[in-house]
Amino acid sequence: MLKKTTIDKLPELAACLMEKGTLVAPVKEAGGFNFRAITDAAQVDLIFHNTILSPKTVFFPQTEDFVRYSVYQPILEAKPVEPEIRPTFLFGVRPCDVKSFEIMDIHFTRTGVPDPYWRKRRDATIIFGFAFDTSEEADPAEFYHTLGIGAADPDGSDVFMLRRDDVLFLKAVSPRGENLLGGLAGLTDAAPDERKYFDDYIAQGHDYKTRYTCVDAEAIAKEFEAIFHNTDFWTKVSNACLSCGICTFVCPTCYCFDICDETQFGQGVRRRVWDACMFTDFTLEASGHNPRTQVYQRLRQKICHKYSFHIRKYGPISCVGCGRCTRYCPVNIDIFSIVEQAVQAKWYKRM
Amino acid sequence: MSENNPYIPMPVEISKIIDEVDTHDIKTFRFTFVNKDDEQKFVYLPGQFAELSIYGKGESPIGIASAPTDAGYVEFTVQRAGAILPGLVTSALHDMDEGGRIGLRGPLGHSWPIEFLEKKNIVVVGGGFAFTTLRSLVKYMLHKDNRSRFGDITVIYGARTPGLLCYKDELAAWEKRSDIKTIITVDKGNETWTGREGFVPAVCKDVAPSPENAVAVICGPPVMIKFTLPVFFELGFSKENILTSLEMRMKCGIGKCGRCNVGYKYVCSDGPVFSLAELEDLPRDF
Amino acid sequence: MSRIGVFVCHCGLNIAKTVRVSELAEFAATLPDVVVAKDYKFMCSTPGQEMIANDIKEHRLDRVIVTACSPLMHEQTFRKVLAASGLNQYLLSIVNIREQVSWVTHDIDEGTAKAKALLNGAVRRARLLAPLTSRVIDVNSDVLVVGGGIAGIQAALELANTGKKVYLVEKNSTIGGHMAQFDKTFPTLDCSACILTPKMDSVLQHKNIQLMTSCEVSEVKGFVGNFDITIRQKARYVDHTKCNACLACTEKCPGKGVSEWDEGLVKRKAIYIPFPQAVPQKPVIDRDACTFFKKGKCRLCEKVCEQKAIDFEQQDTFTTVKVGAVIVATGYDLMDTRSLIQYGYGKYPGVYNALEVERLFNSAGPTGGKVTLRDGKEPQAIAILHCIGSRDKNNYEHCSRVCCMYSLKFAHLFKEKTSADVYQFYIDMRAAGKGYEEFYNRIIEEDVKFIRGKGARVAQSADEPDRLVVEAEDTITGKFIKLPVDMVVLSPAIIPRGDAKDVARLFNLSTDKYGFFMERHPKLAPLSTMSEGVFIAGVCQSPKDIPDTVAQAYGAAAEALTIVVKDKLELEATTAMVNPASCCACQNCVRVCPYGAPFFNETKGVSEINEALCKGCGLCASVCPPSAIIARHFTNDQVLAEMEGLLEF
Amino acid sequence: MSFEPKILGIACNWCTYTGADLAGTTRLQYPQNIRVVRVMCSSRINPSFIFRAFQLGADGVLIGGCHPGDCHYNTGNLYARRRLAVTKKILEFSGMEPGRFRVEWISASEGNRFAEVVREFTEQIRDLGPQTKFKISQ
Amino acid sequence: MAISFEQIEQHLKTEALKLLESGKVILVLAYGRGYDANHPMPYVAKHPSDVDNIVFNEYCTANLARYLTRYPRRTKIAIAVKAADSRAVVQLIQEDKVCREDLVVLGIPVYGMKNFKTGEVIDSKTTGGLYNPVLYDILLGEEVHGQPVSSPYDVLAAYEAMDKEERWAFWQRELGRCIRCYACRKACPMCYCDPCFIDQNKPKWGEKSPESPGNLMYHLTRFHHLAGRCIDCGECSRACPVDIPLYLFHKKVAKDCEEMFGQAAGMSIGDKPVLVNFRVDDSDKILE
Repeated sequence: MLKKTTIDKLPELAACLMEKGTLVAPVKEAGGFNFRAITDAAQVDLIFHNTILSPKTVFFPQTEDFVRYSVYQPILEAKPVEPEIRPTFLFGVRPCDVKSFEIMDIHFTRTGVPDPYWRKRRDATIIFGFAFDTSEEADPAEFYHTLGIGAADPDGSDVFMLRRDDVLFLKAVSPRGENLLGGLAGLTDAAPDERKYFDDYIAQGHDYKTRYTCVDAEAIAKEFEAIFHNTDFWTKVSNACLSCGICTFVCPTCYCFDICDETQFGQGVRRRVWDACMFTDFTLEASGHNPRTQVYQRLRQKICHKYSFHIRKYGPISCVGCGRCTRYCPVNIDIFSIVEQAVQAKWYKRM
Repeated sequence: MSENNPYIPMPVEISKIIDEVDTHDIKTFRFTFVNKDDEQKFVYLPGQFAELSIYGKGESPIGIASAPTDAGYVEFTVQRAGAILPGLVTSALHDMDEGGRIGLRGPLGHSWPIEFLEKKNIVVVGGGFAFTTLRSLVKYMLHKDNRSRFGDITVIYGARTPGLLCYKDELAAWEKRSDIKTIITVDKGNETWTGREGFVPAVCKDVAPSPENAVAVICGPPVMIKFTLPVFFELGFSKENILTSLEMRMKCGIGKCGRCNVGYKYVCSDGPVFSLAELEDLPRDF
Repeated sequence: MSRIGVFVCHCGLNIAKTVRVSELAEFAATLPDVVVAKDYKFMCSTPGQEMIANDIKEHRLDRVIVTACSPLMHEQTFRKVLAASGLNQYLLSIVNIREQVSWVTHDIDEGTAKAKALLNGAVRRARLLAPLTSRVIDVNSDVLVVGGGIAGIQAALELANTGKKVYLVEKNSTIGGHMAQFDKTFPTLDCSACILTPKMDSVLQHKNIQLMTSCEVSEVKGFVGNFDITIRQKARYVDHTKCNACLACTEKCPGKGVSEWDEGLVKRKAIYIPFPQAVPQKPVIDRDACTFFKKGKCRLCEKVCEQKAIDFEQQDTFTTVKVGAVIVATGYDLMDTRSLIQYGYGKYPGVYNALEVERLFNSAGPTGGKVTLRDGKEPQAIAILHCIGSRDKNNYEHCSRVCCMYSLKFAHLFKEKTSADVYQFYIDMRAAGKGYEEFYNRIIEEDVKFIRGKGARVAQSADEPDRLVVEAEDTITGKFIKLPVDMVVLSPAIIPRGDAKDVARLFNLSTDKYGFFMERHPKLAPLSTMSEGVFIAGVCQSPKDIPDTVAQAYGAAAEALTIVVKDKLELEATTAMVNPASCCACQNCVRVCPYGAPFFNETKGVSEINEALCKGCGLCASVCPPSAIIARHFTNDQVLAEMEGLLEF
Repeated sequence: MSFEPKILGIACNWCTYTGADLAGTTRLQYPQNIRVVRVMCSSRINPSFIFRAFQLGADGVLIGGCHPGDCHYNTGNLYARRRLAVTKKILEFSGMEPGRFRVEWISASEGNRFAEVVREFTEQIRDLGPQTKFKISQ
Repeated sequence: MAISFEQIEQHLKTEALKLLESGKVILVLAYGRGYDANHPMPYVAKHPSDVDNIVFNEYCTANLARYLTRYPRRTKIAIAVKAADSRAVVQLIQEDKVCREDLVVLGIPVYGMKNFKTGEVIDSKTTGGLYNPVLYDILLGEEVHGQPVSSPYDVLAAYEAMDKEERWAFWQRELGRCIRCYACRKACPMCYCDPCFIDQNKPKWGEKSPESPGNLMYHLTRFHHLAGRCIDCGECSRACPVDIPLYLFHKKVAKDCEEMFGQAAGMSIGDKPVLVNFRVDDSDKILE
C-alpha cells in the first residue's frame, strides 16, 4: 500500500496521528533537530538530515524513573513509577536508526532478563522510517553503507516514507503499518508511476555511497581482539579524545546506564540515567579501585564493545554508521577511521 | 510495572546481625522476606549474588553467604567499603539494627556449577572476607541431603589475623566433622592462636590436595589469587577445574547497564563465576 | 541509620518562656533516627547530664543532640558527658535555641517554629557526624611572655617560680612599662617605683627568666605546645655582654633625643638609659639622635668606653625560641588628643595629658617632682578634664576605667604640692574598687572642686592671654560655665598599643572594635584567646587598674601553666584531610592556607595536610574544586544536610 | 497565609555566630525567619552551598563573617570576600534577584548589628516575595 | 593576513621536526588531518616521521592546552597555541600544573579561525581583540596587526541589557537543553579535576540526570570554579552538541573578575589566580 500526501499537509497528518496517540517527530530547536513528543502539529519538520540525539530516546529515555520512595518511611511505602505509555508514532526515522532498534532489541529484550521499559515502549510504537535524500551529497561523517544499510532501507519500519519534492510517500511495510495507514484520513493513493519511483528509489538506496569499507562482523571482532592489548595503537587513536560523553549519548546503539537515587527533603526517586563508558567514574568502585583510569582504555572499551564484544555476545556489530559520534565529536575523532585502520592495514604491526 | 520488574527490589527485614571480625567492619546480615511470595521466588544456588538496595543510598551487589538449604532466610556478609569515604550502601547497612528493612534484588548471576561439581572432590580455597559464597557452597554441600552428591571436601581458609576470620563458630564446627577437611590459617597469629600460621598459597602447597577428579574453587583478594593459582597448576589442576568469582563495579546486576564487562562477558549476568579456562578467553586488562 | 537522642533544655524559663519545649521534644521524636527525645529544666545540671548519660546507655544512642544554649557555652560540658558515657565527643550536636531563639523573640509560636527548624537541621547533620580522634603531641614546657610591663613581669615571675623557663620580650630597652612612669598609685598612694622596681630586679636575677629587651616578635609558627617564635633583637649598638653600666658614655654624649620616658617633656642623650632604675641598666643608642649616625662622626661614647662595648656595626639579629604557650601583655597607649582640637592639646602649653602629669609629680621626672608649668610658673588653678575621647561615641565608646581614680589622685597631689585650686570636670564618678569610694570621699574633703559636666572646650583666656578658660555645662546647676585656669589636665582614652594589630596578626588574636584583644569568653575564659595556647593579661585586653592587671597576670600564668605542665597535649580533632582519590593537584589549598598546613606531595601527585598545623577553618575545603578536602566536623555533606533540615519546614 | 521568608544564615563561629549570641544575650529582638548554620570561618562557605540553599527553597541567604582584617584565621574572610563576590555576580547573571544574597561583616561584639541586619534583610526578602527560580519543586 | 595558513603549517612542521629531532621535547601537540580537510584533529607527534601528518588551517580551533595535564609532570612538550590557547598555557603555569621550563610554546598569530561545525568565524566571539599569543618561545609567523580590536566583552552587551527575568528565562532555556555529556568540562583546558565535583557522591552536589536543578548546579558551580581562570577560548561552547552558549556566562564572570580584581586570566605567568588570592584593600563594594 503506497499512500501519499504533500509536505504542506504534514500538519494534518500529524494532527491525525496525535489523535490516535503520541506523535514523536523531528523538531527543529536551537542547536539542531531532535525527536520530540509533538504538542503542536506544525512543529513536525521533515526538512532535516538527521537528529542530534538518536531516536533511542523514545524507548530508552535519558532518565527513566523506577521507584518513588521516602527515606524515612518503610520500604513498603515505596511506589514503583508506572511509565505513561501510550500508542506512539515515531515519525521520520532514518533507515540506519531504524536498524539500531533491532540491535538494541537483542540486548534489552531478546537476551537475558527482558527490560520491561524498553519492551513496553517498543511494543506501543509504530515506526515511520524515512529515506535519506539521495540527491544530496553524502554526509562525510556517515558510513551506514559499511554496515550494510542502504539510504532507503524500509526494513524494521512499520511505515516507510520517502520525500520527492513536495510530496511525501508513505508505504506500509508491516501489518501494523498497513492497519494504520488504511485508517488514516487525508492520504491519497499513489499513482503507478509514483509506485515505480518509490520502488526504484528504495532499490537504488544501496547505490548511494556513504563512506565504505568492507567489514565482516566475525572478522572484525577477531581483529579487535588481536589488537586489544596493543596499547600503542589505542594511545595513538585516543590522543585527541577528550573522554566526554557525546559519542555515547548521541549514539543510537549505546545503552549504558546508571541507577541513581535522587533525594530531597527525604523524598526521592530511583531512576536510571544514561551513563557513558567514556566517563572516568563509570567503572570506579566504592573501594576507590578503577580498572579504566586511562583515556585509551575507555575509548578502547567503547570501540571494542561495538566492534568486537557485541559481536561475540549478540551477533551483529553494534553500530549503524549514522555518523553522529563523528559529527558531534568536539575533536573530530572518527570511529570509521579507527575501524578502517584496524581492519585494512594492520597498522599496528608497523609500529 | 511492579510485576516482574527486575529493577524493583523486594522488601526484606534484618532478623539477625552477626559482627564477624574484631575490626567490626564486616558483619553478616540475616534477612527474612517481608512478603512470603518473594521467598518462594528467591531460588538460588551458592555463588549467586543479589543487590542490597537502600532507597536514598543506592544498591550494592553482594554474594549470598547463606545456602539454599537454610530455609526461611538469606544471609549476606558485608564489609563497610571505602577507606576514606565509606560506601553509601554498605555503611548505611552497617548502621542498621535488627528489625530494619531494606530492599533485595536477585538472585543474580550464575552459581558455582553444582552439576559440574557433583561426584567430584572439591577443594575450597578462600581468603579473608571473600569467603562468603564459598561458605554458601560448603554449607550447601555439607547439608545432609547433599553431602553424598560430592566427593571429598577440603576447605583452606585464611585471614590476616585470627580476629579477621569470618564465620568462626561454623569453622569450629567444620573442624570437628569428619566428612570435611578444614584447614584454617592466619598470616600472623596472636597469643591465643594455636592454629596454623602462613599465607594461603603456601598452605595450599603444604596441604597439596590431589588433582584427581578434583575441582578447586578459589575466592580471595587479588594478591592471594595471583599466588594461589600457580600452586594449583603445579599440583596438576587443569584450567577447567579451577573456578573463581570475579568482582567488578555493577549497577543493574542483569547485564543491561553495560559497566561490568570483561571483554564480551558481563560479570553480573555471565558470571560472576568463571573457570580459569573461560577467563583466559577474556582480555587480561579491561 | 543512627540512634539519636534529643535533649531539650528549658533553661528554667529562659527557653521555656518563648519555646514550647515539650512540643519541641515531641516533634524531635518524629524525626528520622531519633529514638529518644526528652525535655528537662536544666540540661547542664548534674541530673540533666546524668539523664543524658543514662539514655546513651539505655537506648544505645550513637548521636546526641542537646537543644539548649549556644554551643559556645556548653558544648564542652556535654562533650564530656558523651566521653564519659563511652561515646565519641564529636557525635554531639548542640542546637542553640536560647541565644538565637528564645532570647530574641517574644512570640512563642515563632520561637517554637524556629526551634523546630534548627533542631531538624541538627538531626540531619547528626546522622552524618563521624567520630573523631584527637592527635596527641609533645609539649614544650617553656613560655613566652610578650610585654614587660607589670602584667608581663608578674606573669613571668609566677611562671619562673614554678620552674618553667620564661622568655620575656620587651620592645623598649627596659622593662617596667607605664607603671614605672607613675609616682604614686591610687588609692593607697604608695610609691609606684617602690613596689615595682624590686619585681623588675627579680626578673633580671631570675635564673628561669631570659629577659629580652629591645626585642620584638617577628614571626610565630607552630601551634599550641609547639610554637616556634622568631624574635628580632633590635640593634642597640652597645654590646650588653661587655657593658658594665658605668654610664660614662651617657655623660659624654653630645646627642639629644626626646625622652619617651618623660613623655617628651625633656630631652635625653642619644646613648641613654631611660631612667635610673631601668632594667637592664645598660644604655642603648638612639640611632635617630646619634651624631655619628646623623653626621658620620663623633664616636665619643666609643672613646670613653673602657669595656669596648660600643658597636656601631651592630645589626638586628633574629633568634628562634620554642615555647609551649604564650602570654601577650602588650599594654596600652593614651589616645593622641591632638585630634580633639577643642581641648587645645599641643596648641596651648598649659594643656597636659595624664601621663605627662604623672611625670611632673615624679621626683625622678623632668621637674624633679615640682609641679610647674612649661614656663616654670606654679599653676594657680588647675582643671582636670575626665573622659577625653572615651565614653565618647565620636571617638571611643568605652570607659577607660582608671581615669576617675587617677584624676582624684592628681587632685590630691596638686593639693599636696601646690596651693592651686583644683577642679574636676566629670560626667560621673566611677569609684568601684576596694578603697576607691573612700579615696573619693577623702579627696572631696580636701577642698577639690567637682563640677559635674564634661569639659567642652579649652580656650585661651581673652582677658589674660597666658591663662586658659575651660568651658563646660554644669549639669547640676544647668549653668554654662567658663573657668579660667593655668593648667588643664586631660584624661584621655586608654587605647591599645599602636602596633596591637600587628601583634594580633602574629598571634592570630581577634580584636574588638577598638583593637583590644578579644578574650575567648568575656566571663568564662577572660584570659584565653581564640588562639589555642595564647593568653592575654593586662590592659591589652581592656582598660583596667594595677590590681586587676596583676590578678590577670597571675591568671594568665596559671592558664599557660595548665598547658606547659603537661608533657603531651591533645590537638583539636576537627582538622581537614585530603581524599587523595579526588585530589586534582591544583594546589589551591597550599596557596590559601594561612598556617601552611597543606603541602604538595610531588611523589604521589596529591596535596596532603599536616594536621598539627591545621586549625580547622575549612578554607581549603571550599577552594578545593573537586571537593577532595574533607573539613572534619564541617564536611560538605554535614553542612548540606543541615541546610536541608533547616529549610525543610 | 502571608509569606514568611525562609532565610538561611551561614555564620562564622568566631564573629558573626558569637555576635548573634550576643544579640540574644542582650535580648535584642529580630525576626525568626533566619536559621543559622555555624561554620568555623566564612571562608569555609563553598559557593555551591549557596546555590544549593536556593535550590532547597531558601528565599534569602545571609552570610556573616568577621570584619576584614579581624578573621580568626587571619585571611579567611579576605578570600571569602572575593569568592562570595563572584558567587553574587554569578547569581545575578543567572537571573536571580541580587537582593536575595547578602554578605555582612559582623563582629562578635556587634550583637545589635546582627539584629539590625537580620531585620533589614528579612524585610527586603519579604518585599522580594518567594524565591521560585532556583527552588526545586517537589 | 601577513601569513597564510599554509605558511603556518609549514613553520609548524619545521619547528616540530627540529624539536623532535633534537630531542628537546618528546612530543609536539599540534593538529593533524581528521576525516576530511574541514575536520582537523588534535594530533600528537612523537617521532620526526609523524611531523608530515601535521596540518594547520582555519578549522584548527581546538585548544591544545587541554592535553597538557594529561601527561606526567615534567614531560617535555612542545605545544602549538593560538592567542587564547596561550593564555590557557599561562594559566596552567600559574596554577603549577605545568612548568614553564618543560614547555616549548609555538605561538600562532592568526585570525579568521572558523568553527568547523558551523563555518562561522569565531574571532569576535571568543577571542575578541586578541590575535597574538601572550606567551611563546617561537612565533610561527609575524604578529597580527591591523585587525579590528574589540573588547572581548562586547558580545555581552545584549545579555547584560536583559532584565533579570529575561536572563533567567534565557539561561533556563539554554541550560535546560544540557544532556550532561560533560564535553564542556572535558574540552576546557582549565577543567582538569578528575573526578569533577559533580561526579562525587559524597557530597552529592547535584543530580546526574539532565534536569534543570542538576544542570543549574553543575553549570553555575563550574562557572564559579572557572572564575578568574577562564581564558575565553570558547571550546566549551564549540564542544557542546546542543549549542549552549556557555562562553557568554564565562565571559561575564571573567569581566566581573577583571573589574573587581584588576586581573585577567592567563595574561602573565607571575600572576596568582584571583580567587586564591586577595588584597587587604579589596573593596567591600564588590559584595554589593
